[in-house]
Amino acid sequence: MKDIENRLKQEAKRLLESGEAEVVLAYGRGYDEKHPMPYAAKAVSDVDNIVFDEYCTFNMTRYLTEYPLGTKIAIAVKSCDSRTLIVLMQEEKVKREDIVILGIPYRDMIDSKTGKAIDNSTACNLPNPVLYDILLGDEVTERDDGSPYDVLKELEEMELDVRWEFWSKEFSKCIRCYACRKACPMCYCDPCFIDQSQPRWADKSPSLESNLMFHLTRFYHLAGRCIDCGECSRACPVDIPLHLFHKKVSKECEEMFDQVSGMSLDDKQVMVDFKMEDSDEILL
Amino acid sequence: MEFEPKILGIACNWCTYTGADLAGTTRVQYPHNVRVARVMCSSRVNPAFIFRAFQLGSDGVLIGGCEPGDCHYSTGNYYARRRLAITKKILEFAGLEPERFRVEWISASDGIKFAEVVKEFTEEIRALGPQTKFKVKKDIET
Amino acid sequence: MLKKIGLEKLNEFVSALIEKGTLFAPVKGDAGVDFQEIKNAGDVTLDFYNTLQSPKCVFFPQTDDMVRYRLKKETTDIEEISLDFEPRIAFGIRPCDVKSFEIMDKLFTRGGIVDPYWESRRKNTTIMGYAFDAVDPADFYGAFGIHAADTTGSDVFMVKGEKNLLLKAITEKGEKLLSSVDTLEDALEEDRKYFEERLKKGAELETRTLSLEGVAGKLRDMFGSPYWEKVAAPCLNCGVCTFVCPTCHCFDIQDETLFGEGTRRKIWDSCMFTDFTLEASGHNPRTQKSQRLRQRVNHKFSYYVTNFEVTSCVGCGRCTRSCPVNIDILTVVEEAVESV
Amino acid sequence: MSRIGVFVCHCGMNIAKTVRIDDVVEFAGELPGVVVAEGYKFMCSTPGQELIQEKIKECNLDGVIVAACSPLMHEKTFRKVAEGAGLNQYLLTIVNIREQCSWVIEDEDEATSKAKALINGAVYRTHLLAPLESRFIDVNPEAMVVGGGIAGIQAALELAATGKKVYLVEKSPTIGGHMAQFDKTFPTLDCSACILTPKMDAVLQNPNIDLMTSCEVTEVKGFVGNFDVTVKQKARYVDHDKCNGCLSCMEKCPGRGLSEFDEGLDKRKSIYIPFPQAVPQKPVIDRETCIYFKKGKCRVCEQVCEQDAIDFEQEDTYRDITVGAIIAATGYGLMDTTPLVQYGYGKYPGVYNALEVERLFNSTGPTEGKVVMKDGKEPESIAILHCIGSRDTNYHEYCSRVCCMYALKFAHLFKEKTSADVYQLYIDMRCFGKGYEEFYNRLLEENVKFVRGKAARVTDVTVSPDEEGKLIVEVEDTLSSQFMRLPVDMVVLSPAMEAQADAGEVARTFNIGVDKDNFFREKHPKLDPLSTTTDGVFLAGACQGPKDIPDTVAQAIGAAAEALTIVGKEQLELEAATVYVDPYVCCGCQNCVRVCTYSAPSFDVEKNVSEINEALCKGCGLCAASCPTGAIIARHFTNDQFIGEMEGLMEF
Repeated sequence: MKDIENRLKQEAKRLLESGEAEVVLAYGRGYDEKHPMPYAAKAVSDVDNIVFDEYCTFNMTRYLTEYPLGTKIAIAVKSCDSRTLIVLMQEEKVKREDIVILGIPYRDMIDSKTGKAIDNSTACNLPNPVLYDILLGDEVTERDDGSPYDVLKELEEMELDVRWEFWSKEFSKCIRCYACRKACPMCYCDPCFIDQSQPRWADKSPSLESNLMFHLTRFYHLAGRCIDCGECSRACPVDIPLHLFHKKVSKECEEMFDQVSGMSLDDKQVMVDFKMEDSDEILL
Repeated sequence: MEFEPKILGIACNWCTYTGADLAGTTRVQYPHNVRVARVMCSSRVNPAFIFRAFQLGSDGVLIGGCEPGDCHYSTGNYYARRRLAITKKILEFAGLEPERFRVEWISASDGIKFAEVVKEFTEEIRALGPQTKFKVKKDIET
Repeated sequence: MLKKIGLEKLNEFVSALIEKGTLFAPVKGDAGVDFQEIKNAGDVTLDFYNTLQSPKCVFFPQTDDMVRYRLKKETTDIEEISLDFEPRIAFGIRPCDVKSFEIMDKLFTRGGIVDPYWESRRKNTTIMGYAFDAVDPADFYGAFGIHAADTTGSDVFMVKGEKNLLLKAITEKGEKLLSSVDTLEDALEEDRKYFEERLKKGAELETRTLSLEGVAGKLRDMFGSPYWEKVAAPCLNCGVCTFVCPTCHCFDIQDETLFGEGTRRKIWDSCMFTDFTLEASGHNPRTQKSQRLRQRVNHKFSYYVTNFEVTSCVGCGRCTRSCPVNIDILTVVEEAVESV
Repeated sequence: MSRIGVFVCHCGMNIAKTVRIDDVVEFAGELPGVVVAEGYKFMCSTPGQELIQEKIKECNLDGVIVAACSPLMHEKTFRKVAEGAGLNQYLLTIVNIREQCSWVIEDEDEATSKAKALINGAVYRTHLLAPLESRFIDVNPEAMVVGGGIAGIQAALELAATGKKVYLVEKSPTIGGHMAQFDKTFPTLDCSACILTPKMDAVLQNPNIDLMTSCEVTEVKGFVGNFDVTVKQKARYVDHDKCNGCLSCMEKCPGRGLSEFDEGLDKRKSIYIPFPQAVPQKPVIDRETCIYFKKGKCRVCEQVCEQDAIDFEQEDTYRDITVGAIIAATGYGLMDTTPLVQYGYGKYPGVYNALEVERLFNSTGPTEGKVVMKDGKEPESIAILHCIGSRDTNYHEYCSRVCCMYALKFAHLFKEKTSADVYQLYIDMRCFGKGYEEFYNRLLEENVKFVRGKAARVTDVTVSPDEEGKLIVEVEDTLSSQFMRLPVDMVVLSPAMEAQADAGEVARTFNIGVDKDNFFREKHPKLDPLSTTTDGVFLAGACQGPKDIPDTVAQAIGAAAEALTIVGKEQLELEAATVYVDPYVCCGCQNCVRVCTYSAPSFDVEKNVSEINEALCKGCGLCAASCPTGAIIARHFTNDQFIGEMEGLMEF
């Protein structure tokens, strides 16, 4: 852990000094040890502020789209985060050549809110980044954690009405603070569809129905793009398990279109693509 | 009173809407429950339209497009197929009966199929009963 | 007047309160404890440190209906919503939250221009404050001279002992309420002693703090500082901080119509949102997140001070705890002041 | 709030029969924003149109709803009405209460309530409509006709006669099509070649016609007024620019192939013109049978050619042509009757199909016009079997329309040229054209034996001595309810006319539709029978459905007139319902760029927003649905218009 932090600082310093990167997106100190923060180091003198510990859960790719295209950025990524990078590159929101990817081989981060380890029931939790330029440590060994979709079993096996009870209770809690979409690295739309008045897709006041409209549409917008980093659920102040819905949509996309999101730079998003031989059975 | 389903139909201009016209000109009778809105292509259907339709109290939503390969815009319905498929999965996972959402490819020459689909779908929805899960509850706060 | 009731009889007491008016009290939910309108006495809990959201919803709900209407052929039928509210009771309010009501009063009654939606609820609400005996690292209410067992502003103040809940009437309104509930017993001398001890202990608890001296002016002076960009860098521009805040009071007015019928509503808005100050022309004077964060901080620690001579923050720590990226408003202000 | 007028059409009794018009009018009149609601017998008639225009002016309407028949029927009509009264034509909404209501719902209450719901949807939608401006594009004045049969020839000549440049594209080495194979035409019995070859020659001579034989269209891009067509010139191995048509190569060629023109009944050379009157009179080499191509040695043609026109190295070439309009006249295919084993085609030499018989009659055909069979003998008895593959739910449900008449023609010619007994085995005699019934009556007097029954089987299994050496046609005479065995020498099958085998592929190339039988689909069978769903692509002849020569020629002239409505104009009005991007809302995700078939959207990296080239936009709305923020606004089908319409449809 400390080794990773040191390597991270070392590389950050080198990249900023050499001008290979104008900014290093990593993690910094927060108001206490358990609450680090996303951090953008822009000068060599900032490097000392960089930290890495098990609470650094943030998917730093979230901030990439805030920089103008062409900015040279070095970014620290864990496994899911690297998949986000791949999707953003597929979508041409960032260019491969502008990014120095500092891969962090580390899993089982800790959610500071719950104190629990993040595993593949709340995120993809692959052991190593899928794409990186520099790996800040040795590769983490594979481990049989089962499928990241195993967690869905209970919900999938529920009777339809019971599942509706579950989700309607969850979505009723939503206060529409939009932390989920703002924490999401794929939700770079500004304005979001839900903020618009022509048409107004759903009431601005929270209600089960208007919340559903927002969340279901957002799940659709993330279909085939979500890489299961779990930031939405961690950001949610009222603990709606949004990641479960995202996982389900990802699972369906994988089954129907035979493509796992954020695993290859050559893929095209499944929702802006088609195959003539897609089966009509997917509509049944 | 017996439950009369209210079903929203969205038909592409070139195939399904034309097919429905053919059902009309050939006087094929079918239930009155489907109210059709016309779009130029099934690919115009944004999944959010479907979520919205259920909010507005549709008991079922029926989308009709050209047969794959016959899209007037050549590939629109291939995109529609993927999007509407995932839409259906989303609805189902949220807990809505997936049978309430149906996509059919109905060609311009297939007035009979249009009528058959409407008949079958209406009866299925009738059996399911009113859709209350997504429907916006009018506030009756006093 | 000091009364008491056995904790085992809390339900009975709560039921009695429900009889007296609309009761808002803490309820345990999945994500934590929050204030809700109580229908079942058993829902109420006093086992919590802090609620997720503030109790401002008692006077200023997230959605507040103003007018109902129905579109007709050429006219619109309108029905105004009555503001004759039943008496309300706000139960289990933390001292810092009680303070927030006073801060908000200043805005909603400024210069005699009274917001009827706030005022009509506020004036017939009895506030039952509640003492705490621990501190969370995010808290900093001490900076505003508030302590964990501060009775200021409460009509009734409550202290939970091992077996009893002690209730002291602070105002006439409180006295009236307590004397009207016959499930309460009179407190004994030992109870009185315990109550006083707890008040004292509350005052001794230390939170993080900050000297407010000169803060308003310094913040005003550093309006154009690059500091804001740096400090806002991690900010996601979600609205959590503003929604959980007891003193954030911005709202939007929306007409929500369906099938020709609708309601005009006040709905919480957030200066963190990208469309917050969006003008009809498409122009937005605050397009950068640094501008938005600065607005939130300055509004509380500078502009409000200028207008009302009080900081619009009570140090409850909710925004810090709820922030997905751990931005801490106290640190932001501290570092801002240091940077000048 | 808008000022909307609702006009409800009775359509005589077509709508009024099941939809209570007064009820609907009263309902509409109470809806928010509706200032006038009226019913009228025929809204599309002149008084109906005048009523709408009068109300637009009188009530100062800014939205008009016409509840009548399908928008596919009269939307254009009513748009003109609106425009005529000074209202933007896109402020009109058509509500289909005929095809969607009165014609499909018997119950009055149900039909009426559905009509109300549909009108309510239209009112919500109309509130949100915006006036749109029509767009104009420059039109390429040239036209293309694809297919060089009689339909294509006629269409090309008509267009050329107006001074327009026409590209006539034919996939085989000659124009003429099926008609060139026929001997006589019904019912007048005039010589097919005598009426066709002058037209073929006229094509060749016409300076406005660019004749492109051995060519196929491989790609069509662009849109009405400016189609970019790629045409493949298949290698002929003869340079037609050099060839002077002396045909000495053909004389000397030692290679032999089966004559396509003679339906394989005869042979032709490997370097050949398909038939003596072929246009152009320039040969091509059939690579499959050419000895040089097969064995690497020969090149006799090259030696005899004084023009040096033979070019064994020739390759397929591609040419890009821009035209304003296209006429598809790709014709039909004759059904292969081999799979219908009960009729023994391909098994018994005495079983012929209709086109083969045409060649037997023809003086340029394999028998030089003598009716003799493959064994050289003249048949003594002939059975003509109707409806082979037509009017048969196992094959084609439709009637091929020409078989009855050519069967009569065959019978007449058989009678004229032989002394054979001729049987007609028919289901019904369909003689609907001008002079057709008279021709039938004439044949009834020519000692032709008519048996009302569909032939069940042709067999050589004999059961009696007088059947010996004959083909036996088994049939039930449905007039006498008797099962018959007809011993004959020759059986003539009348196979169905079907869509060309590659019709589906061709339809995709031209982006037009096909019907369930794979014939090209017309836009509307009555209102727009020569147009397709792609503006600027028209249909002529049997590619649209089975038809005879008079109908084909008439349709070809019509299609030429349709094409002229485009290439005759300098500019064309385009549908205004295209999309545009609201740059304030665009998030730069580029989904639109990725999905559009027409390359209408492009991405401006500097501004980080997409832009639409509206000239390329076809208005399908795919990009609008792909846009997560709703930045793409599909005019006339905007998100809020559609959501509004849904709200109205679901209110009651």
